[in-house]
Amino acid sequence: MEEITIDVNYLARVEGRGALNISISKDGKVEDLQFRIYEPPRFFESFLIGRKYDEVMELTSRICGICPVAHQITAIRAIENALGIEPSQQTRDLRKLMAISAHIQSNVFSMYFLSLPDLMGYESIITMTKDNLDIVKRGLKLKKLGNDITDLIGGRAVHPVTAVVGGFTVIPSRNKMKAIRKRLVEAKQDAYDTVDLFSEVEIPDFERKCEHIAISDPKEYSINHGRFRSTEGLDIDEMEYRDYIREEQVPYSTALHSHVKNRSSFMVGPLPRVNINFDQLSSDAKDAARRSGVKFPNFNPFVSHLARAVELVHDIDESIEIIDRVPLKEERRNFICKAGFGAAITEAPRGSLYHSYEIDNNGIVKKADLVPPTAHNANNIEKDLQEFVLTLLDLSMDEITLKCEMLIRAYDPCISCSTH
Amino acid sequence: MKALIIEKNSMNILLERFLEEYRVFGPTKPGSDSTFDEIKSIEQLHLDYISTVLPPKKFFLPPNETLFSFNIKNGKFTTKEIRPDEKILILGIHPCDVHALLKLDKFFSGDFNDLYYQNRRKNSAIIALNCVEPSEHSFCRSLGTGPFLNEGYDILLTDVGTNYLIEIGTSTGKRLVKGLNLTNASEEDFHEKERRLKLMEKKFKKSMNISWLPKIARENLDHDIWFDLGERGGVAGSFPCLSCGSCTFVCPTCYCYEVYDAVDLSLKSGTRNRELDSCQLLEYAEVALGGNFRRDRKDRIHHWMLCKFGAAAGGKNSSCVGCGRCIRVCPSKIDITEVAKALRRG
Amino acid sequence: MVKKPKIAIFKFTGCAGCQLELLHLEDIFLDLLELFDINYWVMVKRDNDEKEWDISLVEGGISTPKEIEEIKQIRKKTKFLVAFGDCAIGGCIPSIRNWIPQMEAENQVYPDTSTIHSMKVLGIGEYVKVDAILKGCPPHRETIVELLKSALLKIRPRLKQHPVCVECKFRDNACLITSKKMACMGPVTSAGCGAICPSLGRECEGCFGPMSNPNASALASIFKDIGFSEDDIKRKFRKYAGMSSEFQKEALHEWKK
Amino acid sequence: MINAYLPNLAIIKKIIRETHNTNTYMLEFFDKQLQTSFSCTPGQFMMYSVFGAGESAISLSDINNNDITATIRNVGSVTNTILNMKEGDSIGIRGPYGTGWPLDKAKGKNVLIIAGGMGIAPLRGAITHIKNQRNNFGHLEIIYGARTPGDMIFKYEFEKWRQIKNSRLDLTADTIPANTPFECKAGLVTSCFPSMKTQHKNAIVLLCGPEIMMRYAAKCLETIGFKDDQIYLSLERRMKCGIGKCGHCQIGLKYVCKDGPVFNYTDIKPFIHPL
Ligand SMILES: Cc1cc2nc3c(=O)[nH]c(=O)nc-3n(C[C@H](O)[C@H](O)[C@H](O)COP(=O)(O)OP(=O)(O)OC[C@H]3O[C@@H](n4cnc5c(N)ncnc54)[C@H](O)[C@@H]3O)c2cc1C
Ligand code: SF4
Ligand code: SF4
Ligand code: SF4
Repeated sequence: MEEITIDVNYLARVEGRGALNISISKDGKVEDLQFRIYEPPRFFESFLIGRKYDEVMELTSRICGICPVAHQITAIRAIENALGIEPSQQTRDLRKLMAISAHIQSNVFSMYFLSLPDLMGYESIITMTKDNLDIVKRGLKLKKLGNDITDLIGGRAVHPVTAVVGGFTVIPSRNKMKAIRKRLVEAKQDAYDTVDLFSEVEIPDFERKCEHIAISDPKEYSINHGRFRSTEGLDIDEMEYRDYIREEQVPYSTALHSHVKNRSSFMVGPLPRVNINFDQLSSDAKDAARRSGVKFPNFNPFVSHLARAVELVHDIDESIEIIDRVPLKEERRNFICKAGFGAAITEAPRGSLYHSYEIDNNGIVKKADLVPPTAHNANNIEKDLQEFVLTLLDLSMDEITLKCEMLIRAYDPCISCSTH
Repeated sequence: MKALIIEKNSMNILLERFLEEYRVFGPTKPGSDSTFDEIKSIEQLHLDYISTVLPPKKFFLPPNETLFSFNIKNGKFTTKEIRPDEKILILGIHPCDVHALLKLDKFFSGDFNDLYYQNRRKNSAIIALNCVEPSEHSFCRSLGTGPFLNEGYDILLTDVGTNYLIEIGTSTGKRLVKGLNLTNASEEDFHEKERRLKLMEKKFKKSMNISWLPKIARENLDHDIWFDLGERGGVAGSFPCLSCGSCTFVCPTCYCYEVYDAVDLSLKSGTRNRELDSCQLLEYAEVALGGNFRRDRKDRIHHWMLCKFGAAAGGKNSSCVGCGRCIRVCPSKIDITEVAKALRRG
Repeated sequence: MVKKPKIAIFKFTGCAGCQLELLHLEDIFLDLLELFDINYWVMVKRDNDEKEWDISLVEGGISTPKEIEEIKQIRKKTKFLVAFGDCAIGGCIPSIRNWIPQMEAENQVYPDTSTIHSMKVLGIGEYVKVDAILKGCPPHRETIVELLKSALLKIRPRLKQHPVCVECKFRDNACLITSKKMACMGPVTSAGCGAICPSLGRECEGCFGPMSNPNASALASIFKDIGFSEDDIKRKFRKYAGMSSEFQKEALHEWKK
Repeated sequence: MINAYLPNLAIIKKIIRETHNTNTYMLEFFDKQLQTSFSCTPGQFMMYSVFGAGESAISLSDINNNDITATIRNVGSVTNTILNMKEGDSIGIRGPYGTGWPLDKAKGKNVLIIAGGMGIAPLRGAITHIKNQRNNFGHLEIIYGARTPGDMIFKYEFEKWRQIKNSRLDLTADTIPANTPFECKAGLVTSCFPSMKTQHKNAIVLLCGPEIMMRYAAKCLETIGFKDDQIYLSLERRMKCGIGKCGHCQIGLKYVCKDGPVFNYTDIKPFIHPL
């Protein structure tokens, strides 16, 4: 066979700037494979030092425009852990609703805008509008629903403003919540249709058993807190994260690569979440998953899309539950600032997100440590590609390239996050 | 006209009567940062308020309103006027704010009528409330615009203890209380009103001598104080002006507005709107090609103060009614009464 | 119908939030596609036309030598270049690191800094001529539409330059500085957001950058007067627009002890 | 009651190219009744609407016939859109507004007209008026300056103005590029003052141009004996309504749109920045 070199200088339909280089020798061996993240780093961990504890959520929000909510909530929880603050049940509920809304927005964006064009044979959602207007409209509608919920609770969809250490600066009004609830109920069918759509589209048949990790809690489908658990037996508290997860620099990428101590790379994201927490999904979401004909746990990274769709059904169900129970009463936020260390792990739409801070007596940050989902996944993406590309060698160059890109997009990497 | 009294805790009788005919707006919070909002039930109403953030001007000259819509077809345009015709009733408006409306009434008529403002005024009823507790910033007494009112109301309320004294100013007012089961006011009630006025007048902390004002407005165009206010240390313990415009937006007699078009995505139709503007903003006096007739902060604050002192628009009289809102809202603590005094002194 | 203007959307050092804000125009997304030919947008499209564009929206600041080259190329191929959001205008939040020595910042994050080629992060205007700026972190969706519409009509967009206080007053808010002694950046911050924060019980943090001709030093004195420390004040001005000439003095200011 | 803010449909009947960025437009109300009842005095202005772009104040640049004449220079949104219009296109107008030149007061007097740049636009009507009622006025002297000869408007009128009995026309340009076929002096308008015929006695001055030029001209006139109250000038300010409500054009006590745009110099002198 011929030597194969693939050079994708910029990866399209992913957030941020990354590239892919693969070279395969005549005898069908992967000589070199680099998922090259060249997005310039912004050094958040450096400039957070010297800032005040109550700014951290606002600053880290700017790590990512797609998942600002995840960064805010993680930062707030890490700071609360450092200060020893227990937020109220209402605050937890509203935070979860806000996090879910961001999941809806981001997952719909990933499914409909970033990956669906590949799966349906289009260049982009823009060209898709010609023949598939209904699908595009459905995607827009679902995405808007997510945004509008974030808007309502957070004040603004991109970089919300109301979530602060200890709670919220203002509680949304009952009437507006009611209106949103109505839209959520209506969106349920769209969510089912999304599950159908993604169980019908053809995905590559590729499986690679690797460690899947997500936070987990027996009582709920975890997003904002839980133990850090894996399919290989990892089961730790968020404060112990650094004892188990290691990072390494690779020369061709500005994103660090993660692995479990003494083990290999791992995967985080919707698929690991559904794999690990399947039992906690709402019953409708479980049914939808079963109806799709795909079995979980599942180790085909392309099933991530379907996992997102299943989560969408769950997200709608849980949002309605929260709206029905949250009392929406004004609360006071009282706490004192003191020195301490706090860590938190949450599930951002793209997977587990870790923040930890050390603060001094005046509330000034002394040390910050952040690991976004794509920094967790970057290593695993390469490992997947190494195996995946070998299954494609019969195809044309263009097709190999597209398929490799599709695998990357199945992870929905958020490159800005990874090089925070 | 005969006067009536109503027990304070029976105010819902009046409110219900008003609600039959009008959308009712009144103060919804106690204290100085109250706001005029829609009142649908008596619990929402806080007649014990001291001042509001925005004056009731917002009901007659809203911060943003549509003047007309336009449509372009075959190169020709048509316009469609949008006329406000809702019937509204402002409940609990203080004397200074009523006086401000009287000034605006005059301003928005004349050679050219502003139909938008006037229609709103025509469709409104004013239920005023005399002030028995001044805000620490107000000085209406110096300007003759308070604390008690004797013109410009349909109905006037005065707190006389457990009751409100109800005085009728117009036929609308008369119609609104007709048939309600209310007691006639007695001589004593009027004595009590008088007594409260005297008491109230002693409580003012701020004052402004209006006999100076025309002179100040004429003579102080190049006073050092404008430099102090604009750039340097401020006046009488204030900081320099931020040019944030807050003073003008909360002022019940400031009326300046901007006009702009908004087209929709068809690019064929849209609306012409107006939005309140402020002479404190840099863009206010900007003209094409980068020209600006009041580029310096000192010129802007100077323009505003003199306008309030009566140099512009208000004509001979001051256009300030002494409500004190601009003093309360100013983050730089600039106090118009102190500026007036300082100008007079130096 | 006239030819649709060609639009390109680029990302440099930033968070993609501005692009997301554009994508959050779900209600009119399809209408916009009717009016414009978006032919370069890596985050959304796989086929990107690199010839030339009528309008380029550039998100993100410039922080590597490679980015300087890229923005210069884009300028050459663009008729109307828009600095889309605070990062492209002046570096925004990432520019806080400009106050730390570069090596110190790098060492904090990377064990081996030899492969990192970062410089101070600055706005694109530092390297190329900019035709319009859309303030905000992120800019408000409405202002994005306003800018695009004006481009079609060939008129000047109505973009606000006055302070947040104006919008705050339109919403009938009591001032947080005077009533609650909160350190609100509203009086020096450009409007455009609709005074989101003060309306939701939070002081404005300044995410729309400086207004036209702000009196930053007066506000700094006010903050001091209501009990904020010199460090607090410095942090406030070293946030979204620490690189701007308007805030430079307050951001740098070594307050006299 | 009529809504003073509603513009009326008008049709562009004719466009005359003046300079690279300035055109003169002859307009007519679409509504015949409006057109026949329309009357104005020189120095007044109208508000021009371009839907989508906004509204601008533009002087009536002549009063000769039944047309509404406007000479518009392209400087921004509204004016740019107008410049791209063709004959037969429609536009929204309302007015006329403001006070005109004090032609009654000028009766029997020598009239000195000093214009800079676009400032000649509102003055052309006054010239036409004086020409039409030649016997009512004394000597007429017109001094017109522009940045370059190419920026001069109404060039086709110059010959007609020269032929007005008992009059004098003086043209000047700040800079004159080489090979300009056009005859005029080099220098600011005030450089024409030494050769000026009009003297302060029994004279009235009508002045319009950039504010800085007007201030300078007024100061020079003072030195040769003119009193402030002999000088009338037309001011420009930002305008949003044209009818004295929006506040933008306030200058001291006055509103440019309502009390002006033509003012006696004494009334506004304190509010115009000193040189
Ligand atoms: C009484 C009067 C008479 C005028 N006569 C003429 C004339 O005969 N010919 C002519 O070409 N121009 C004249 N102008 C100036 C003309 O009004 C401005 O050039 C025009 O408004 C610019 O508008 P624009 O939308 O094109 O520019 P932009 O710069 O886009 O202006 C936007 C807005 O700013 C305001 N504005 C900007 N510049 C001015 C200005 N100089 N004066 C008033 N408002 C301004 C307007 O409200 C306008 O809508 C006159 C102005 C006034 C006040
Ligand atoms: S100037 Fe100040 S005190 Fe006077 S009416 Fe206006 S806001 Fe009230
Ligand atoms: S709260 Fe902030 S934005 Fe609002 S008026 Fe006060 S200073 Fe201005
Ligand atoms: S109020 Fe200030 S911080 Fe909040 S969104 Fe507006 S500009 Fe940004």
